[in-house]
Amino acid sequence: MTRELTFAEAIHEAIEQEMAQDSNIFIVGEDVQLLRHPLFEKFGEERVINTPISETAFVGAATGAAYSGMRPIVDLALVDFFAVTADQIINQMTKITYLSAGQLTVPLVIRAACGGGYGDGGQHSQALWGFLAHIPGLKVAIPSTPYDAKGLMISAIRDNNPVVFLEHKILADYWLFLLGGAARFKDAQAEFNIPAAGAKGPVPAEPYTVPFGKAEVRRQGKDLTVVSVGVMVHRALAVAERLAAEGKSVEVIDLRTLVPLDRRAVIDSVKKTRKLLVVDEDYRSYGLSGEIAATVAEEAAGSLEDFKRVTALDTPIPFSRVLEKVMLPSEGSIEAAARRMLK
Amino acid sequence: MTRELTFAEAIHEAIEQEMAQDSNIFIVGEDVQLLRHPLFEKFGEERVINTPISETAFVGAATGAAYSGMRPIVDLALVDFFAVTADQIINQMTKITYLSAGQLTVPLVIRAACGGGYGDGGQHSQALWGFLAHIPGLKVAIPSTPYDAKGLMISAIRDNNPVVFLEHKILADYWLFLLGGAARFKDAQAEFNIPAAGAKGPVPAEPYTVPFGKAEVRRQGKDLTVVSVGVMVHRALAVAERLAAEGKSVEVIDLRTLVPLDRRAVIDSVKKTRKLLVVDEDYRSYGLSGEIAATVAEEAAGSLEDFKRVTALDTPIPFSRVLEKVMLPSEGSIEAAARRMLK
Amino acid sequence: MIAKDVALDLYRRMVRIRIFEEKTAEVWHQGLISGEVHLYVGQEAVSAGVCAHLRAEDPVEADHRGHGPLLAKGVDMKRMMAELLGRKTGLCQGKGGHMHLFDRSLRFGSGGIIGGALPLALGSALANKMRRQNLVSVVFFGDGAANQGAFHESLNLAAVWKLPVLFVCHDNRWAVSVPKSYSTAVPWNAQRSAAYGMPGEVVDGMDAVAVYNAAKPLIERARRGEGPSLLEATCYRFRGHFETDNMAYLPPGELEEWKAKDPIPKLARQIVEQGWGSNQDLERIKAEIQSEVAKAAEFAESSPWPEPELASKHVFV
Amino acid sequence: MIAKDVALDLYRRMVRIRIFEEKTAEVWHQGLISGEVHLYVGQEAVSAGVCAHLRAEDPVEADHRGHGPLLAKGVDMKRMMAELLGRKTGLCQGKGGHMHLFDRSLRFGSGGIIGGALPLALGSALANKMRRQNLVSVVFFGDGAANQGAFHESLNLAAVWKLPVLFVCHDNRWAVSVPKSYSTAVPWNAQRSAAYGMPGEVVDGMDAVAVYNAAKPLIERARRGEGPSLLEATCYRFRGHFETDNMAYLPPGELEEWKAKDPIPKLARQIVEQGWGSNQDLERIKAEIQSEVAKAAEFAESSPWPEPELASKHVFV
Ligand SMILES: Cc1ncc(C[n+]2csc(CCOP(=O)(O)OP(=O)(O)O)c2C)c(N)n1
Ligand SMILES: Cc1ncc(C[n+]2csc(CCOP(=O)(O)OP(=O)(O)O)c2C)c(N)n1
Ligand SMILES: [Mg+2]
Ligand SMILES: [Mg+2]
Repeated sequence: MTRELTFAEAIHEAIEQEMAQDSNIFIVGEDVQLLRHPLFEKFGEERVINTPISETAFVGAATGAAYSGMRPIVDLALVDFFAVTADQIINQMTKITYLSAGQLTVPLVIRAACGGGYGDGGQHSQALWGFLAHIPGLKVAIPSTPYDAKGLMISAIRDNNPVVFLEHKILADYWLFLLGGAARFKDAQAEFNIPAAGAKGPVPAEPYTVPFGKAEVRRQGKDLTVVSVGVMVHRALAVAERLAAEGKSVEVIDLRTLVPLDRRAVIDSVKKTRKLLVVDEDYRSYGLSGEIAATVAEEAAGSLEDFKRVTALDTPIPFSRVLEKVMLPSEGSIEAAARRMLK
Repeated sequence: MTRELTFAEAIHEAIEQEMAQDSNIFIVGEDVQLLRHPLFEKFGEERVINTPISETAFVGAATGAAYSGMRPIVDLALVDFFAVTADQIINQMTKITYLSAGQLTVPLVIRAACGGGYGDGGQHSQALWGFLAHIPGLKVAIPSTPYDAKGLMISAIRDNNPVVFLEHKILADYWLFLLGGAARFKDAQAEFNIPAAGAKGPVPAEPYTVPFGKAEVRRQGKDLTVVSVGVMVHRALAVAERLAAEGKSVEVIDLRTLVPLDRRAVIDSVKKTRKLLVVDEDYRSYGLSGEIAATVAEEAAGSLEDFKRVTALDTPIPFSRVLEKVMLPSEGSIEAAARRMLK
Repeated sequence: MIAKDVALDLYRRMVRIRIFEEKTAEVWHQGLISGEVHLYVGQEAVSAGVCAHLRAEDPVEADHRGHGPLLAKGVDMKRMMAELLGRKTGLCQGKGGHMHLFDRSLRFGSGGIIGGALPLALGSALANKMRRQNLVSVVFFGDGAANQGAFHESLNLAAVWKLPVLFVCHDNRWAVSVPKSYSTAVPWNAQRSAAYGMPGEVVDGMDAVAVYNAAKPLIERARRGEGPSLLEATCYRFRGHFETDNMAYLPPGELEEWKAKDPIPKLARQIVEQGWGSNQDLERIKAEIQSEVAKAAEFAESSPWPEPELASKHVFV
Repeated sequence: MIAKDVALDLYRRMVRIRIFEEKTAEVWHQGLISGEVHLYVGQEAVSAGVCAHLRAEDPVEADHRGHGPLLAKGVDMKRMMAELLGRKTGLCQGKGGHMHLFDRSLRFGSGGIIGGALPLALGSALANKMRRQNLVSVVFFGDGAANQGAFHESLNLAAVWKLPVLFVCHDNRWAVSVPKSYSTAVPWNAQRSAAYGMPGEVVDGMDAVAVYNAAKPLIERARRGEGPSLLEATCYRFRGHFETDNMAYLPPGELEEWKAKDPIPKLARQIVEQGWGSNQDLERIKAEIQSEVAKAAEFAESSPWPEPELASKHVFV
């Protein structure tokens, strides 16, 4: 049975269903008894555990619990806060399985909200998946629809390795209400350009998984390949729609996970279209757009005629929304780049 | 007047000369009164300041001192320890100038040793420049010769922005003695495959700068472009030498700084050779090799016939030297890749 | 006991914060300020009582709830409000916003990462110490921040280096929805100062005069080069964590109980009782500030947006 | 007072560490171990006195100086020495090495980032608490680690969650070349336990019996579910920070002064005086361990290297 759920409801359902059938799963983080109140009501304070603002301690504790037989879901609130606990993620959590030669495993999910577009300033709107995907031993999932949100979260919870699950604030409505004050606006959807298909969509009631490392072709096309992830997938689709009206055929690939990365999907598409545009909300250099370029160059250098990237600038994120719009990718900047490539 | 100095002596001379003529420069970090003993002797404890093992506190303190008029050099010992102070680097140090719209500036150098190849294990041998170069507002310098070490350090100290200066342990002899126990080995140079031209070389006595964002073509060639940084530049040169004997002409580019990145130098070379091999000691994915691929794809997609990368694997660094040799790039793996490309 | 002019100065500083913050809330709800705002209403006595001792050159660092310290330090409200609205005329030309307020002329900075400001305060103090300037750095943070590693490292290092720093902890009992009583293993963070061999005091942060008197010796001590100390001020955020906080997690009656201790009427009563001023005097102060705030809001709302090119400036200088 | 068998057990644990470490030094200087080694010689009484109370299922985390705790917990020396030599037969098949020793059968782990192990110890304790197993997690770290933010966050969280953890601080006076007296704002880290409302004690870490007696109630307390505590043991690293440390920074005489307190002869004297055992008994123990260590070294040196394919295994499972 499939119903329409919001992006946030889909994630909630995934966690609730998994927690109900595996008592080793617990949630730990700041304010989780508030943010995850229905889960707190259902599973109690033993399994939905509030913490002090001590990310190093509770992320490390989750790692230790994971290799001691539990399956923690760490609620990091915003991905920006990864920096205060970076050592526990970069040097502990993701190295222990390897350095112990598989003696210890770390089945753990880090859940964090990411992304900008609502004017929250430089330390609360970052994407940062370029950092996370560069860490060996860490999987990175970034859903763009409610269906994927549930399926990827269940895959993340069932995975026996550390997984970062990033939910974009433009898709997870409760974040826009809490941090963006969405309720203030008569038309919040317009105010934040919320993509309908990302914020709400059909989700099967029963548990299911969306496999890691399997990109989704959101739109078929033959003239240009656009590769993206998260909210920007919807921005790209909107642009493709507009260009289709002019007879231009744009293929849009949603990576869904950065680690593992579905290199094959990107390569096959580029072999067909010979043109590649990467749209990335993270900082431009030394990140996702580069890895996609390298992937194609390694396997299909010959077939790549044109490559561009529309990304966040290599600058911190400015507060003023007029500047934020310039700093982050937008339908405008994506369309401009696509048009140049389709000339 | 130019003398032969070791890599470490060159860095020391740069700092000593700059400290002598700018009393705002000071050094702060763990064990600096030991590690930088000659500077401690000369400038005293007011300007060579030991710290507790509190990287978050002293890196943040250095940032605060920098925008309060001082010019700190933070001695982080090993770049691996960046993770415990990542927030101070990612969210504070490198954002303050931008978010304050230039009201505050942060003239600061982070000096850190990096790199493996001496069997020191997973938390003490990392390169990590892929992370650092992904941070907007941070410059990244990685010298490969004593000449560049002095010139880049002086540029770093005189820069009005945060700069990370990475000295590779294979080049900075004192690190190999301290951490690798080089003194134990009859032939330390062979034990660690220390590149002569990197460990010791001609250095002018007077202060001079090596500009940021200006790559150096270490060897001219026409059949293949190899782009690298740090110790791997020397590995690439050794391979190029060998291949030259067979009439194969390999161009070797030493980037010297990752931020700013001399994209022009890479593009021009690839337009000539049409083949690009990136050699990177950092983790493979979402890092340097990708950024180089994107740079070429953006500006010269048409002229790139073949692209490969020889990098550290996407795994933590194993301790056993037989495994470390497999995990890190080596002359063997570089040569194999180059030969495939030159077929 | 304090002098008349001090009392009136404290009153003025508190009213400045209160009226500015109420206006900020109004403007935020109109949708003119994007993102979060964490208002200082209820905590005014803390910033007023501490900043009354500071010189313009004394550096101050604050957290996400930083409007109070900045206003108490005497910021130009026009440029502050313009920054909150993301305008070109703002303190940071709109690039910083509510959580990143920087005013070089006041040596003021703030940030949104909990605990992130403490190490920075050590830096300005270290610079001032090296330059033999007897200035004092003050850093304001919350009870929640006292459980971040940065708190521990910073207090220890400030003590080891004997830096002129005053650590001011707003003990407003909550970190978003998590009570201090749950997250902190000891009743008072001031007790933790013993772990760093520095003085630590708890003061009633709803009483401006008490804060003023408690901060005085600690700041003077730092100015004399005798090192850092920790001041913990009990207070309360009347408007909740941020403007979207429904405060459903609060125990019944707690908010009302604290609102009854409102520091502004309290000081007003003292002033009138002590004969330091009349109700008319106080009304005059309020009126002055009301118009200052109104002008600031007008200025901000009528200010231009930053030009798009600004987005790529100031990454490197 | 303690029982005879306890005394002999402590003696055996200490001698195991001492002889193993001396062999490790020898092998390291021969160039058979790559990178750094941080040896435990001089600190034996601390691990021996604490681990004597532990069960195999009690989790232990250690830092870069982790040989002592692992040996005291009863590791198979063969596999440990093989790991130090980077061989396939090692605890981690050569992937971990000296600073990353993991032994699942003993629930032991170690790492090289200062302070990094403390949060991990909370995790095993949390898991055990959730599963109602009355096990105790012990984490060993140095005086230098006590100035890392992770120390503060971990002690506070362990107290808030009332976790069964014993925090054991090796106070060996030095963090590489930086003296504790310079880096730590208070004389004793044990005092800091007051900042977390947990018991904190200082014990003579050169006296195995003293450590044993001091650890006993703290571990029993944790096992009863009464929460964490901090034990600070004064001790000294006779061989310096690592094998390349010339110790030039030491005050003259300090090393000799501490060597005079060597915990092994000290316990030997007690044993003989108390009539718990004769010198011959002690010599026999030494001889047994000497041959165990010799066999371990032989085993390690004659073990195969890991196959190259192993480099890319175990990233994900
Ligand atoms: C490192 C970090 N973790 C979490 C957050 C999210 N956050 C913002 S404010 C806040 C509560 C802070 O509480 P406190 O320090 O007591 O200040 P108050 O809001 O009570 O004034 C939290 C958890 C953050 N900004 N930074
Ligand atoms: C976060 C971090 N900073 C710095 C280092 C480098 N380092 C290795 S051991 C050490 C000294 C540790 O001192 P202590 O904790 O007292 O342990 P001890 O060596 O005295 O046993 C330092 C600074 C590190 N490994 N990790
Ligand atoms: Mg609070
Ligand atoms: Mg020590």
